[in-house]
Amino acid sequence: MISTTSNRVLELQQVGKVYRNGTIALQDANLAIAPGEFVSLVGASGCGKSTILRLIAGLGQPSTGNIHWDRPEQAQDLAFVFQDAALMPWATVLDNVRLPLTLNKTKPNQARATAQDVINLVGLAGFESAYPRELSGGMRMRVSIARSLVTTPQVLLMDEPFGALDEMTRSKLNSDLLHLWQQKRWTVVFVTHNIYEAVYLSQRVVVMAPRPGRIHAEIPIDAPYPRDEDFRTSPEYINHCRAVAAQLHTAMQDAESL
Amino acid sequence: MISTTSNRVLELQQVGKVYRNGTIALQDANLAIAPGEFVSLVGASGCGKSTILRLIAGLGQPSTGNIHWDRPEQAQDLAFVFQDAALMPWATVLDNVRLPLTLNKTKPNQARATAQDVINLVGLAGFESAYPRELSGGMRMRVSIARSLVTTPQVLLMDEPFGALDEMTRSKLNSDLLHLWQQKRWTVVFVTHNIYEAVYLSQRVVVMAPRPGRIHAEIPIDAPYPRDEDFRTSPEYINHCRAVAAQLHTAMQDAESL
Amino acid sequence: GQSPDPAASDAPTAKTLDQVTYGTNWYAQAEHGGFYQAVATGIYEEHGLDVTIQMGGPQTNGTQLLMSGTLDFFMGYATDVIKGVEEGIPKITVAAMFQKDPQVLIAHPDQGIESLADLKGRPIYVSAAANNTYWPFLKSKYGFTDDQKRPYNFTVGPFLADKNVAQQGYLSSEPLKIEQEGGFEPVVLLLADSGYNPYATTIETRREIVESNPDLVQRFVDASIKGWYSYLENPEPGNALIQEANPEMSSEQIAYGIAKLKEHGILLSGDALEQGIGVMTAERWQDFFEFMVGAGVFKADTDYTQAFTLDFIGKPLG
Amino acid sequence: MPTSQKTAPRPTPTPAPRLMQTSDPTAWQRLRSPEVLAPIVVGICILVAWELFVRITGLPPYLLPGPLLVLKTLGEEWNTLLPSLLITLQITICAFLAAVVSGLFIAVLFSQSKWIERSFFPYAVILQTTPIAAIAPLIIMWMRNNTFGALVVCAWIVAFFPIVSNTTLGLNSVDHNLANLFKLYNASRWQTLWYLRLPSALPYFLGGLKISGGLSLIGAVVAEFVAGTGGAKAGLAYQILMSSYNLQIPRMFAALLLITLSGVGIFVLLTILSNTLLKHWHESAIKLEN
Amino acid sequence: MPTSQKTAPRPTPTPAPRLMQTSDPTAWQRLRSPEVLAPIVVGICILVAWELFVRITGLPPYLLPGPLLVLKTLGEEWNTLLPSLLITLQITICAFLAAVVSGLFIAVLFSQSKWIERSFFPYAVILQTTPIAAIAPLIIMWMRNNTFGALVVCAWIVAFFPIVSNTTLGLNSVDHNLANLFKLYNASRWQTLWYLRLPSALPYFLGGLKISGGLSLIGAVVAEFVAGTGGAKAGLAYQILMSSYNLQIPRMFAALLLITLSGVGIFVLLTILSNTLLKHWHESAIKLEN
Ligand SMILES: Nc1ncnc2c1ncn2[C@@H]1O[C@H](COP(=O)(O)OP(=O)(O)OP(=O)(O)O)[C@@H](O)[C@H]1O
Ligand SMILES: Nc1ncnc2c1ncn2[C@@H]1O[C@H](COP(=O)(O)OP(=O)(O)OP(=O)(O)O)[C@@H](O)[C@H]1O
Ligand SMILES: [Mg+2]
Ligand SMILES: [Mg+2]
Repeated sequence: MISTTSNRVLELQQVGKVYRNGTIALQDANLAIAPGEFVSLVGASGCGKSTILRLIAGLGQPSTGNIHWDRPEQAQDLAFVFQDAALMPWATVLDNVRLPLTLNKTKPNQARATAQDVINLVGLAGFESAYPRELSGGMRMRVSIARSLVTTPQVLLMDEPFGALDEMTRSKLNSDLLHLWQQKRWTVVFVTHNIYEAVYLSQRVVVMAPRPGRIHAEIPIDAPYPRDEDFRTSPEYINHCRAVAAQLHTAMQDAESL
Repeated sequence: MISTTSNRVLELQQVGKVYRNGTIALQDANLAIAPGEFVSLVGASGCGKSTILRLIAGLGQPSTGNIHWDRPEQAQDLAFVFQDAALMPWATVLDNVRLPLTLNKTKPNQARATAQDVINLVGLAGFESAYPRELSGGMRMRVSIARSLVTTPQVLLMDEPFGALDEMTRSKLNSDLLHLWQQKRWTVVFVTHNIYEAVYLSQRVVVMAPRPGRIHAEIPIDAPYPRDEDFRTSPEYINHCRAVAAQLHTAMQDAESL
Repeated sequence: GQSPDPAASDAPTAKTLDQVTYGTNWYAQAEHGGFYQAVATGIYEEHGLDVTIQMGGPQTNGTQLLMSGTLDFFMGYATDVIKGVEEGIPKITVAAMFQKDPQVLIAHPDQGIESLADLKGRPIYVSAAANNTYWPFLKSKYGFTDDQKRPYNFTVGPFLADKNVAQQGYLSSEPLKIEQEGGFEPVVLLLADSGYNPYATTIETRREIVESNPDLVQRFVDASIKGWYSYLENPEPGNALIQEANPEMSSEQIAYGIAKLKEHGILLSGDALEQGIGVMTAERWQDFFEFMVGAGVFKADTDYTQAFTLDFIGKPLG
Repeated sequence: MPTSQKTAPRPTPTPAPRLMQTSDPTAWQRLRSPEVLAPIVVGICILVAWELFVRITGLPPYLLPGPLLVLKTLGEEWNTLLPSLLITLQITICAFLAAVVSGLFIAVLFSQSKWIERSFFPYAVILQTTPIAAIAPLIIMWMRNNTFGALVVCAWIVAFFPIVSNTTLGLNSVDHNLANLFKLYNASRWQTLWYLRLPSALPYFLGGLKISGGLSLIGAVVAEFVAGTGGAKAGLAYQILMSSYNLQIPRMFAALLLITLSGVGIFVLLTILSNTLLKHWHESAIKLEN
Repeated sequence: MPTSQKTAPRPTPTPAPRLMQTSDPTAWQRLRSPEVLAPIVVGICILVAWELFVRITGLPPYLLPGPLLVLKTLGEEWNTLLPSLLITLQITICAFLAAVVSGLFIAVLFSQSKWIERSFFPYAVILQTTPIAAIAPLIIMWMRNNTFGALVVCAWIVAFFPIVSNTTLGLNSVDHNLANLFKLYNASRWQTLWYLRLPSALPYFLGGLKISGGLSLIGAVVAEFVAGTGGAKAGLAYQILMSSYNLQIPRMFAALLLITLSGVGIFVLLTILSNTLLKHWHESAIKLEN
């Protein structure tokens, strides 16, 4: 474990989650996240990744165990990219993106400028006044990403943010995200299905096992930052990816044998 | 071109699409698809992939050009996996999956059995009576995939069906899909952001360029079927992937230089 | 309407008129003529009163308006005030303008109908209010039954459309409309001629006013009676006010109404011939009460004498 | 190469992921649950405040009777008021059912084509904005000796429009993706209606029902005001009118109370219906769960 | 290695992707557009059928006048009917605005806590189900010399409930994902209300307006029936009553026609408002586009 109890933003302690209909989405999950850490969650579809993120964000209570925040005020300072874009259909791209700034009462001028910056970042310049229904699926997701980047939160939770994007946009946004992360020292918890992405981005990859969802393994990725495109072709990178894939494999087999 | 005019299911002839708000989503697209062909579309986010699928499906009219079906009745016999799951929130998984059978008046018993088969195929056995809101993002997408596989259409249109799935589920479904395709001789038009997936699955990869959306290149993948996991590690496969990546790259650069 | 200030009412001067509101039971018409006349000709003013006449309507509830102080005097009816006694409502009749209730039943001619008894068994359009006024009278005296009732909405069209039916009416209004629209003279049967004898178009007020300010009541009664005499003589000023309040009231209609009031002695008949307009007698109240007890409208042990006072009538007009 | 890996201990096998049963409260527990108690407490508070108001201001009962007096009167007059209540409820229910069926039918018709909707929707408003009092004589004439029928027609007119309006809105609020899906599978008009449009419209339709439920009740009352004949088959409106003519104001309030309680009852029933039908999927009926 | 590649010719450069202008029809073109013509044609057909019916059956005008006669009468009586119409419309508009403001306010209050909603919503029904005729004297008493005020209060009571009911439904139909988003960003109650709940409720609210628009009109008419005004400040209800007593049925129908037309007008205005507010995003107002 990288984080010790004295050096963590938050810690999941024996967290379990049972939904009202009886589905056991998560069982006995233990996970500590250090300040400024970049952690990825990978795992089969339906293994509880989104559930963990939502619990961390305080959207819903764990059924068992608890989530301990080192400084409770940090639990209030989050950004979240939901798995589906979750845009307000009645608001333009610009209004959707600047929503967090509107909510924290940033001055309109400044909010507009900041929002415009992140809109440019995700490549949606020119679509500021479009409504969500006029956007393609990937563009909608990018609006959602832009919205999460418009503030500077303590903890950034991202649920498959780049799943709907083409490889090029995706790797551009990957580097942009890493860049921002290094610059702003966010703590990032990142869900992805893309092992390469997980390894490329994070300091630690958490592999989850399904049915019931639980944490199967944690794999530290101890390559230094900044990581550039060369890293993506390095044998070290390939090895890490293989290790994650292997753990994913055993996690799934475990589940099937249960 | 693989398909000749005498051997095709449908052909897009100089097709353009301008949405009501003035966005030029597609310009002068020409594309012929042969019977039983597996064609993938790749391209930047927002370059008109979904638009092409929708036009093929007859959901909306091209603004210019036209879509020629060899046998017009085939235009009526389609299945479509939308980019978002598009499930009926008031219906259970089972009811959502068997909807196409309900609509074509299949006998209830048979419909139920067929639906159960595809539900098992996508790994959702046990969730038949769950409602969409009780499912994870990936599970919802799998319901949508199951729904498209429950009938045996002439043409199957899939818009990033596996984007929200983990690598393992994805590659399982990849092989399942190929299997079904070979068995039933569907014509498949498949949108994906995953170059590897596109190359692995299809006979031809169509690369699109953005702003305005148009067809940039067509790359035949002339490896024989059945393709197994070994194919994924063959140098031939890697080369095809490189070629697609390169074309994608120039397509994007073209667009930026415009 | 404001309750009069007792100090001012003792010695009325031209400047300090008592504000009084009188509520009628309907839109302005000839049957209200005396009151409008008293306003128009300044009779009320001579009696130190500044009277506002507030029209009633089909669904206004005058008693509640009177008791809540919105009205000071209200155009009442004999059954209503006795019901008030039964319910412990302290209102009281101080004068009765109409010796005869102008309530009529109307039938088509050449249907062989000459008296109320002939209407037995026929469908009759009656309003809901009839259920505790003349309908029990008809039931008990002529054996009418409830299944004859059809809901009357104060329009004569349905009557005209069906020769077989009869309807209720007001002596001074519906017969004229039927003549005008139907082109025939209907059979008009005045209930008062058949023994139905409640006082109508009365002046009611709160008991508390009678006790605390009898002078005000006396002045209002006197002036109203004078108004009626004046109206029967020359209705022009009153009519002008009526038509102002109710522009849809035609002059022809008013003239017909006045003619009928006179022809049937609605104001001036019986006791009024000797004692003048407004008069009431204890005997007649008793007579009416007892008959309606028989018809099941009132409880026999009701102290109906609480419903009226003879203190303000039958005197020389001040 | 990954240097250190930590693998969590394998969990004790669980037979199936969907095991735990959420306990279903019994009807009795539900009755004592705060959801039921809260409105009752509020109701009692209102009644107490009303009683106090009447006592403190000394308002005489013929202006505004206190709730105790009204309840007492209700008890005394129960034998005459109950049959009237039943008749009013009969009319209400008939009118309501007629409004539901016809409203749904018209809304479905409207949803079949923008043309039909555009051409006829404005005229549906006419039914809503015509004063019943004015056309009651015509209705009474048409229905001749069928007073009950005439009353139902009047009440139906009052209750009809909200259902049409809300349902039409609902039928037009179909998710575009799903509409495309149905188009793609060549769903017939009826199939689209049955499997897509009607379920989509359900929350709006049920909202319309909640409005129309009360309106059919008040429609039944108003209808009787203008078209009722009283007598043995008299409804509550007749009782109100008679109490008002007889100046039995507490009795009138007792009748009003019955109407009001029926209205609240209808509303509660429709709310329960609505929650039952929507509980699996519509945001208005499910609690936010994460 | 890919064997054959076909690269499409580079397109002629287009300056910007969003260029083409969809032409906006002028107001005049819109007036002649089929959307406006269709209902008018239907209206004319109805009138013709009505006229024919009256002529063929030979119904006397005092039972059901034909539309030509009604129009003629309307022309003749215009001078007396117009002022009355204006007064009725005044009451309607005041009552409608009051209903909108209060309905919105109450619905917002309800949406703030399930407790408030559960405790008080059933009692909002009371307003809807109380016959105005029965409580009018109380209202008149409270409003003393303000007849206009009393009329507005009566009409408001009639129009109030649909807005509360529909808006509450809308405020409760917020997308759960968005609700989570707002929770996450620590949005205050007011912010959640303003930026999330109210926009989500808009389609429902506007649906409520369409219902309440007509109801305030009919409420204004009914109010006049129960609160009784005449003379110079008389509204259309008075004209209807008097025409009916005087058996000027064509005149009564002329007044009814005015009410009906006002009702249709209010409905059309609210529909336009609704389409304008929702045209960018809600399914009910946008045509399916692919
Ligand atoms: N209904 C619509 N109205 C207006 N513009 C639209 C509409 N749908 C799509 N567009 C625009 O058309 C363009 C192409 O959209 P399309 O959905 O076809 O993209 P895509 O290739 O599927 O992208 P993605 O990979 O992000 O899904 C985009 O610029 C989008 O903004
Ligand atoms: N609101 C809910 N009610 C009931 N069950 C739920 C709910 N949300 C999720 N689940 C169940 O909990 C389990 C975990 O869901 P979760 O969304 O966390 O999965 P995930 O790991 O994010 O999957 P994916 O990669 O497909 O998004 C799934 O089996 C799902 O069916
Ligand atoms: Mg998820
Ligand atoms: Mg797309």
